[in-house]
Amino acid sequence: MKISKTLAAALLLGLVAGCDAPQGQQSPSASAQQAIEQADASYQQSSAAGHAWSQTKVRLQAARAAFAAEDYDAALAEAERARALADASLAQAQAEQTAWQDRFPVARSPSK
Amino acid sequence: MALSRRKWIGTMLAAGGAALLPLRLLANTAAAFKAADADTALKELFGDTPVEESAAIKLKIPDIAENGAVVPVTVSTDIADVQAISIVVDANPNPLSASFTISPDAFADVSTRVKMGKSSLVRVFAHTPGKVYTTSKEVKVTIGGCGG
Amino acid sequence: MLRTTLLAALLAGSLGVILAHPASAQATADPETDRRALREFYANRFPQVDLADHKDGVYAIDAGAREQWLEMEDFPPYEIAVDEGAELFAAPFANGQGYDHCFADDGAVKQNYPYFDEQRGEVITLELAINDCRSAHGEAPLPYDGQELATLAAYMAFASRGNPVAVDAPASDAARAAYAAGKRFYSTRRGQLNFACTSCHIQLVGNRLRAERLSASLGHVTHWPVYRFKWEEVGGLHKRFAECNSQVGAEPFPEQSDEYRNLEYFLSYLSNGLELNGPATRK
Amino acid sequence: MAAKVKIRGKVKDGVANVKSLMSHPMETGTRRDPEGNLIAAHYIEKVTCFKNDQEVLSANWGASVSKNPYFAFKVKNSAPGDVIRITWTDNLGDTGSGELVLK
Repeated sequence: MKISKTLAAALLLGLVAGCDAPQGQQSPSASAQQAIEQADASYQQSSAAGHAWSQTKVRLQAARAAFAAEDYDAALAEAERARALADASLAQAQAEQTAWQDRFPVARSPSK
Repeated sequence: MALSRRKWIGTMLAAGGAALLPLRLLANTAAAFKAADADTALKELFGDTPVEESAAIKLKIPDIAENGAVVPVTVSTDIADVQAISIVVDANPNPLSASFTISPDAFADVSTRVKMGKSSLVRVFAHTPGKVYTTSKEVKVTIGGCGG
Repeated sequence: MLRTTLLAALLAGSLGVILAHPASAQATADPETDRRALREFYANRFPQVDLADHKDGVYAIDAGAREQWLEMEDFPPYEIAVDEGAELFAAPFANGQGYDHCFADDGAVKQNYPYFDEQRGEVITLELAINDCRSAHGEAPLPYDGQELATLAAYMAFASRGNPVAVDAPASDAARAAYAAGKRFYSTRRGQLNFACTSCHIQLVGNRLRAERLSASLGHVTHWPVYRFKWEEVGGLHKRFAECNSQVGAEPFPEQSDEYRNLEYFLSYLSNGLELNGPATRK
Repeated sequence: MAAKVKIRGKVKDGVANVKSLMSHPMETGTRRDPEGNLIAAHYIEKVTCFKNDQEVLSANWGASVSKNPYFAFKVKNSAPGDVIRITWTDNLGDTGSGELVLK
């Protein structure tokens, strides 16, 4: 069923977003910077698909504000949140490519 | 251009002329409108005049208001010698909403629309020379987040 | 962080199951088939409501709300906007001509909007046509989210009252594509809450979302612009589209964007035959 | 220029049924603009209704009367040709008025 595919995709993307944050080597500021860029790229994609979510932008802005205030842990956390939202909205855009077709009523009586 | 208030009053007096009625029933209107609780507002309005529940006052207002910003209210009564009608929304920051002064040439029958910040008891009062009559209704206000 | 995502996804999934509709793919149906299907759907869903009464929107299906609405319509606050709009409509441009050079019947033309302009290859709404008229006469266009345009549209809606919606069927591939884009937009889930327009106005129509009764798609276009008590002024259909998008957590599109004009084209065709009764009050 | 009051009315059996609508923001003084600044209170304080220049009804209002206020009332001993006039003044000294010849 399409619904469960959406769910799986959203979950998977969520997990990926959570796990691929760079570990160890980078400075906190570089990690945060990279996370913001990745989140923004995903957000831009969702926006181009007409599926941007309001909260994604809110989180991105929070990440940038935290970065500007040199609170890199908070910036990273907000950026990851933004990325997860953007990825989920992209999954929605993907699933809706065909799923929308089932939602409008179809005439039951034979046409006249 | 807007008239200054003094000029305005002058115009009103000229227009009303000798016909201005001795409608000085409401004791202290300005203070009543400023009152932050219903009891204070009523005291300012009616002083010590006794207040009595009456089924002869009709209050038409929805049980559930479609929108708190615009709640239609109609108050009417057949009680003799009604010289003023007041509308009080208990839970509003300033509970007194409106006071109408009614001459012998008008019926005690007025309609308006009031704001309600939240669900509240709405009380209306009909003022006669010796006594104030009242009735009330609980009105629920839903939060109009969607709709349309 | 992950937990929020998971929760959102689960919620979206479970809602999807509830809302799933046992209809088959309808991507390519022609507009008249869609219109017939929609009317049949609401006739079955609300057997006690005459289809023509859907012009009143949600007040066709909610008796309690209807009573207060009628009371408001007795002397509605949009009458001020209609008066102001009539003055704006009658006021000549700098070149001495006026809106009546662009719009026949003193502006009673709303029933024919929107239409698909084959030359320009896009949907022309009444608001777009008003600005085209201004440009043609050397006047600056009005902002789409401003009061002047909404006020003019309020007057024209009032002048058009009682006329049945008469939107032309798409006559070219480009026009059919615009209609199809509108239908797709209407049926596509958007936003963090994962709702399509159809979720509320078809699958859940007549139910309550919090305290609000969900209205039918049929009649969604008949009464605009609307004096919405939440806005405390008159506003157009696209302002409401943007609000619906925002309410499900989606970023809205600009008023008069391609997306919203195509959507209006689709929705208006579906309401063909219903009487215009704008402007109207809404909560 | 004073703001206009829209008035509608009909006489039936000697009773004038009058309805009016005033264009006014009725700001409570407790709302904030998008920048977070308080919007100053601005509301109609007093409405006076006349029949043929004789005062028949008046209203004192607070800011909790709805925006673009509606006011309906009934006047005794009325006949077609009588002139109903409604005037208002607000807390900033602005005024409005309207007139209707009853039919």
